Amino acid sequence: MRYLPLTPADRTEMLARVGADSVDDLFVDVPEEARLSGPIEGLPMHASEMAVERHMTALAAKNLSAGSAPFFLGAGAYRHHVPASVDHLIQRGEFLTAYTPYQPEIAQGTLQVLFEFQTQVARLFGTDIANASMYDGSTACWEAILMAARVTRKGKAVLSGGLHPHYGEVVRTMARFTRDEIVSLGTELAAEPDDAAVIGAIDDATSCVVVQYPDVLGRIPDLAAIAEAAHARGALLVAVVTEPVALGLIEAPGALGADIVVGEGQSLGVGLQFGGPYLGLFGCREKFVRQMPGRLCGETVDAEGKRGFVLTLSTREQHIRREKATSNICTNSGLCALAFSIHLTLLGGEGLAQLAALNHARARAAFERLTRIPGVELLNSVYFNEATLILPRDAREVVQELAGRKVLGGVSLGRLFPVADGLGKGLLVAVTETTTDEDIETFATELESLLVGVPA
Amino acid sequence: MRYLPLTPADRTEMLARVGADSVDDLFVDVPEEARLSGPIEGLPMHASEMAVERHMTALAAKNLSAGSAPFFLGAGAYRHHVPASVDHLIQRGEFLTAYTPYQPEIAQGTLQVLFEFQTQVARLFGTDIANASMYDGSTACWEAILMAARVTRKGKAVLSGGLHPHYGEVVRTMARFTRDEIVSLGTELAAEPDDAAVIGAIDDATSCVVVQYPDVLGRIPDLAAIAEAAHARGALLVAVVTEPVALGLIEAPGALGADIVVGEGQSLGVGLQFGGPYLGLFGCREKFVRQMPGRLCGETVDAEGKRGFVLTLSTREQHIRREKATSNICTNSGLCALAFSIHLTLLGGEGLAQLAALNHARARAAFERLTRIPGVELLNSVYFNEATLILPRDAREVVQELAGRKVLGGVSLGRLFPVADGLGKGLLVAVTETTTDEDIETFATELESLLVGVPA
Amino acid sequence: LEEPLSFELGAEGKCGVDFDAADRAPAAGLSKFLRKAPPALPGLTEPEAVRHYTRLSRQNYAIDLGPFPLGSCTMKHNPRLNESMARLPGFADVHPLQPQTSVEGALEVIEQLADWLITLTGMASVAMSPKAGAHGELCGLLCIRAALDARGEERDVVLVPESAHGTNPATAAFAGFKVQSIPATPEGRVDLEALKAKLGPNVAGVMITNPNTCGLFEPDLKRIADAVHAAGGYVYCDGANFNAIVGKVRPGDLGVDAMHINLHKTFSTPHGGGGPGAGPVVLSEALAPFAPLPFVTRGADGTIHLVEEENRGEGHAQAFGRMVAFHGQMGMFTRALTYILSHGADGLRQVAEDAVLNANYVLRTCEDVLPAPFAKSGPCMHEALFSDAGLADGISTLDIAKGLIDEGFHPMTVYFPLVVKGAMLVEPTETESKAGLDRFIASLRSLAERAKAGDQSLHSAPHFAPRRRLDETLAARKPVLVWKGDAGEPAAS
Amino acid sequence: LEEPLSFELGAEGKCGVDFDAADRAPAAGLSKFLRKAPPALPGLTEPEAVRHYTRLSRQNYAIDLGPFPLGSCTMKHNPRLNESMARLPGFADVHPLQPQTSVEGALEVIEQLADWLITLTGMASVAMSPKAGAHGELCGLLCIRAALDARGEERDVVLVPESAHGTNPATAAFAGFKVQSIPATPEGRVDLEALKAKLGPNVAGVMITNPNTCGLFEPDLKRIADAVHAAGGYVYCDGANFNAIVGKVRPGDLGVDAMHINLHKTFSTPHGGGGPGAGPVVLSEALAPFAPLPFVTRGADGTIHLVEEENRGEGHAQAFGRMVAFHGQMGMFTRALTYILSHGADGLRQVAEDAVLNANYVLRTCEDVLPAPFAKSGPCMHEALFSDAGLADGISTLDIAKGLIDEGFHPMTVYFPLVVKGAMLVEPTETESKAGLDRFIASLRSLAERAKAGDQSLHSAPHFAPRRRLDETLAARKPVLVWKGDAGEPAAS
Repeated sequence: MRYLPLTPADRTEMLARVGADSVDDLFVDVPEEARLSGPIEGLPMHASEMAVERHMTALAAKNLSAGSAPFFLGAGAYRHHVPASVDHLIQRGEFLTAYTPYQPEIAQGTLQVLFEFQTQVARLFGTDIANASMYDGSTACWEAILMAARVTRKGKAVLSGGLHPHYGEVVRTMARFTRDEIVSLGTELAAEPDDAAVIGAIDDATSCVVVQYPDVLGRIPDLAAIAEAAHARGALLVAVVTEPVALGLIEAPGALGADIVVGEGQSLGVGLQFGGPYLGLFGCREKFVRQMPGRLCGETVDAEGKRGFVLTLSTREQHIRREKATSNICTNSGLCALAFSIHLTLLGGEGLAQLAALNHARARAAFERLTRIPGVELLNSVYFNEATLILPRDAREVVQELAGRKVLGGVSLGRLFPVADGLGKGLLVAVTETTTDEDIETFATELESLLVGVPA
Repeated sequence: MRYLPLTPADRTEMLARVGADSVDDLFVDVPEEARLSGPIEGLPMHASEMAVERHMTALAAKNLSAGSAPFFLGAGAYRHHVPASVDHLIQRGEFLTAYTPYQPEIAQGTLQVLFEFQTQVARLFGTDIANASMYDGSTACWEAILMAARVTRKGKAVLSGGLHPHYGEVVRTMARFTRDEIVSLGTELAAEPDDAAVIGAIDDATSCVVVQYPDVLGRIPDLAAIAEAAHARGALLVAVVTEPVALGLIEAPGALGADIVVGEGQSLGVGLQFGGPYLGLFGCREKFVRQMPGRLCGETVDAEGKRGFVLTLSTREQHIRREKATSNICTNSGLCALAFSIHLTLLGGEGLAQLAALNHARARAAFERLTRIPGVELLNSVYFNEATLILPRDAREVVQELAGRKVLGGVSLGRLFPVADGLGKGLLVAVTETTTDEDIETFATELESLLVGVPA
Repeated sequence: LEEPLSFELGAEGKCGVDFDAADRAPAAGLSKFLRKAPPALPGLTEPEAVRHYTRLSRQNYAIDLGPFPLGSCTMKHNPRLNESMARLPGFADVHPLQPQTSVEGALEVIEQLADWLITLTGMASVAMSPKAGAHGELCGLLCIRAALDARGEERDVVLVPESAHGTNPATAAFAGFKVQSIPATPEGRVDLEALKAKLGPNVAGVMITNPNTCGLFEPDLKRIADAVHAAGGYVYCDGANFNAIVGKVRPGDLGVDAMHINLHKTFSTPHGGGGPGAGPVVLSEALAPFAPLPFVTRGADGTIHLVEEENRGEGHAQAFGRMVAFHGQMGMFTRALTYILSHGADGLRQVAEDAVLNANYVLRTCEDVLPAPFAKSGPCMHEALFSDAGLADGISTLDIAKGLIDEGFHPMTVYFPLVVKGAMLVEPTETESKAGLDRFIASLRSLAERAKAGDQSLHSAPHFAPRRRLDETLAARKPVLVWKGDAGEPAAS
Repeated sequence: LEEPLSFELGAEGKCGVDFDAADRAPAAGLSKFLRKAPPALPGLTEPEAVRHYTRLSRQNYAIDLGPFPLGSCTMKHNPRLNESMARLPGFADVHPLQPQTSVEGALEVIEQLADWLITLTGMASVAMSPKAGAHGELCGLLCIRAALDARGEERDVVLVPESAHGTNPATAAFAGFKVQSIPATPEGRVDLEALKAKLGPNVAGVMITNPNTCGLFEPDLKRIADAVHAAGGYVYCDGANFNAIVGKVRPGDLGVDAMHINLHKTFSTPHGGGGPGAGPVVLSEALAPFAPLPFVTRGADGTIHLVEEENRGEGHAQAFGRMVAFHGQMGMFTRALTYILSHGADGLRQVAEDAVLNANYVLRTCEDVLPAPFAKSGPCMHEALFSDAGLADGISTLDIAKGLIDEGFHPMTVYFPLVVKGAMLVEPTETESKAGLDRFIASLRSLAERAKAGDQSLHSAPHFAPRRRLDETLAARKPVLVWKGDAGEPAAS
């Protein structure tokens, strides 16, 4: 077996050294009736690399990959072009096969990357500080709500109707068990986001308001106004960014008054991956540092006075503080953070701005074309690279029919909001720098053909 | 431009430092009439990674890759499964982006690999020593003939009719200019190789006989008998191995008396690559060492007495010896040698033997099935993983028609030997561990349908 | 050689990415949202970036460089096939919300992996979406909460042995439970009688690590489970150490109700310097109905379905909700399934046997020079536990650990579990060769001898690492979490 | 840390590859050919192999780690996109003898690259199959031989400047020519008058490197070419240094008849520790008809054809034959084309400008501390040439070179070209940043100062490399080329 270096001779010699007759002597503590006498039945035995490769390749071939079809999905996961050097670098064994940097003297590579990552996230979000990453955007959002409760010592969170419904689901699921109070505003097909409703829902019991920016329908809320209203009642503004590329074009949430900014970092470096692993981003005001969840990397010096980096403030964390920890999170999303950080380093601020401008331009091209289809209307007054189209019929069916024509034509609001009425004709369409004119034309042609019967 | 680190500000500052008004001042030596005033016209300007990726991917998609069709080509290039770790390791920047190890203190990685590679090749070929690689099998073959001439001080080489015709072409092309004498025996559709003809062609003027093992039709010559006859007339036996995997099953040429063994190493680690880069293998008797072409890595010690490795015997080489060098070769095939060496290290001797046994077994399965097709006959009395089928009609057309049905069904002898008569019905079919039962069945069914009209 | 921060290397306007030009200006309506200037993030061209990260990487120790015997972390070889399979466009370039008909292969990966996990553990079901071990623990406890809710019971205590991973009590608290500790026996096991004494109508369940953090199998687990069940509670098993027993015993046969599986431990997905992980949770019949959304089911006709909010219907009415956006750690699923298929049922059993053999080999070859508190109890499982009792005054576990760095090895887990003074927990895993172990053992023995002899140079180890010992107190006292060097506050150098 | 040889690590029967079982025994007829025992090659399992090669790799310096200013070698950044494109199955997993209809994309890559090379050089044609630079030289000289043969002339002398790469005279000899040397002027150029004096009816041609190995452009190249042509000869240009002039001047405009292009120099295919390279040869109208088989042509209708022996026909009757099996270095073609498309016509021009600017920057910032023999002649091209004249007694170029290793840099090319005493040839390339160059320059200046001051510690440099200076004499005197440690002759340790 190719991954097991012990030879039969080694095993014999080692068993003799440990004083066991057979390896089963080492499993004496396992109750005899539970001990398996051989490989579990009904499962295949070991297989060659070639055989496994064939099996997995056949499964992969059953999926329609985004690169092989006109592709317009977003809704919290975006397809961007990742430079080839990113994947090359994260595959270096020294990054890929290292553990959490518990021994900083021999983990400066990972640690310096995390310090750079934290700085990048903080600057991107416009926050003072950031942590070393969370599981993903949705769990980071829940952690932000918990943290806001710790900071404000209040327990009621208001969720904008523009928050990604999966994020809302995660929050409500968790809150059901922690008994936190969650006020979820409804989602409606309006050209403008629900800023007024959010502001109206804030009261003195409110720990935070959670607002996505741009929101799940592609609209852009007025964070500054919401922040002002929240702060007036002693509540925090938690901004949620599911498309960090947008921040190359529109103002950083921290600069608009958000107290905590969380997000999904998948857009940069990580890729679609059928939903995971992804990368939770978490930034906030410096004064909240000891209430933050997740790992933090900090600068220090070594015994010779040289700059170095360590994991720090671990007194917040579960392995020290146990049941009093700020979170039970242990693993972060280190390798995804590395990929994000490399991609953002390659871009730089100006590159990110260019990338964002290109995304927006491509989206304008797409929506110009798509809204020329009779019966198709654009919901949004403004958008970055994603917006909501109103179709003349249920978008769920349309998406299915498009897939049958090898077009991945967006996310239906019916799938995202299965229990909400009145959203069924909404189709969320995302466009990035990877979207070509031919993609747009194919999509438009097929959509038109479905909707108004023009032959494809 | 993503690969150019100088900023406009850097350029201005540096030009000032070198005392130039503009960069064109640095090109004053270029005659003014020849200086181009701007980018060459008619060529595209720089392009994004994404755009280039699209262009290249579209070109790649126009090829029918071996993995996407039943595949039976060999004739000097074999498709084997290469473990994923091989490609991972050769892509490490420290291997990939290093130069020829002219500074051995900081090139021990490459040098130790070459030393290990030389040892592996020598043991595989059954020769005393081996060099650090050549361009490919065909050029190694020509270098072997030149070396035999230096060793024997004679100038006539006899080529077996079983030598790969491209190798023969290379030899004849080069000899035409060097005025060496080459005796090329004809290739015939016989069950046995032309050992007798080879032996009969040896005379006292013969420097070497060149015999492929297994030969290009998949037959296996009796090297020991040929070696004996050659040695009796003061000639050397040059054995050519185009499928090194065979040496897991059949005896090493060196052990049978070959004086020089050359080969193509592509089978291990390198892959098909549409013919290049490949890997020339070169082993010989130790007493010929100073007549060898190509780089050699040798063991030595450093100033502290530690074992280390250096390029050695460079007095044979062009950069020292100039027009008196043993060869003009400069570059070797270092990265391919690394891939070969890693693959062979993963296999080990026993793994190679298993791999060879599996290749042979798969080939037996294929030829059992294929020869059940009416009118299809097997030429060879024995074979390793490749043999010649005699079809009822011209194999060139059959190969074309099979390709139309998405079956890559071997190499026609008509393509390999365009000027030889009587070989047209020959089809060279190679089978490796990558060939599945379904591949064989599809091939057989399509072939039968073409030949005898059974509907596919 | 020192490597500057990317911010120190970069320059305004440098960029390692080229773009097509944007052919449309920002929409007029967007003007009030536009930022005034690009983010203050200096860029690097590709040559500079490749060099920066390549050089940084070389300051890391990694499993690709040598043994990484961190107890309870299972740092085993990460096969490269797993990486290449996870990068197939059919897996890596697929959106989580694509129509099901366009992702059937991806759903099949999830289903096949789920089937293996269920079979290997002898459980009824598995929740695939948890993102890591601690997230899996949370999932398991939420299932217990949901099951209790369904029974209409308000049990609010979870019993946790004092040797548990820190995540266990943190998770219990996060899920809204009160934590009560259970002591260990002198043999390093859960005290069955002490546990029984705490059972009662307020006890929701118990969280047990098996094999436990002393590297020992809990022989009483079935009895513990029976007692807990009899008292109306559930048994959560921390599966971080499943590597020691995979293919040798099924937790389901021991009465476990929920157990997370760290795919990055037992099934070799790479740790990546701290994640991502993946923590599927296998569930007993009793807890299976409460597993969170989304999940993948295979119908009687063999077809595969993704169950989400929109189609949960009556059949899955009890599912407690969604723990994450999307489906979980797909990239880790492809790697883990690749690994599992490579090993097969026979290979996985061999994994456990070799992991346990390697650990016992370390235990027996070192127990004469380092105290091994539970060595007399019998064989250990996949990790060998030592203590720093008996070293010369002032020399401690930390010094041994840092000394190992100078010998070219990563240290073992130190000061954990807490039940042993100056604990050193060595987990070699099955992917170390005997020759490699012999070198490690020789180094460990030599360090133990030096420590006993009072070699004070160990205090200043490591000497041959990229950094000497780092001042962690300074880092925590005045946290510097982001670089501000370009804001007039130069970073320390 | 030391890394043993794989043979010292491996064990009989260890294997890092699993196989399906062979379902058929060897054929009876094969029995007399079977080997008695497997080759004596110990194997490694995958974890051991990954570690062995990862650790070995770390004993290498590489462009990914820092500047690699080897003059005349053009060690520039190797973009990762090139690697990923070359690995697309449509390129990497295609057999050279597949029917043309199944490899049209591969042929198109060859044709597109050929078209770029022809256009960039202003030549008539290109032979793509040569495997490396020296092989390309051979191809060019064989074309000249074939052209002379076609003219019925037996010219047997090739003129080569004394500053030429060693491959030039070796190649000329290999192609059956006699070599006559041409001296250099004091300014480091070819002596035009000396060359003219040697021209005659026995001269087949001249081999000239431009820019030459002193890092200078040959301003007389056109005049040289005119003189050679007038005398009935051909001009071969060694294109190793094309990086300095790509996009700035076309060799075809200067009268060149043949020039090889090192794809691994100008067009960034990775050097891989010594190859593989690729050496296409561009040809003038006069030599184009003689280009070797096989080649790719584009018909008037835009379709692409592969011309081989079987279909050379009348149109290609003069092709001189085949230099290699198959089509040449396809894997390098895909990388080079990817690189060329990335840069475009504007980027390639910028490449030359930045390469030349970087070299002049090194020249002008160091000429005050290191003698630069041709610095007064004007600007250099892509490389700066220094000499060790004026260093303290006994300290030489070699000591400066080894001293650079301790500073974290790869040394420059040393003792070449031969026309300068203790030559140091520094080629930074365009992919070094100004900041990186400034660090290199600071180190070089400091070493020059130390050398002038007679710092004897330079003799024993490097001190901080994986090895101290190695005994090359011992290696050559008693060559040990293979490991024999298991045959009772232990390797030195």
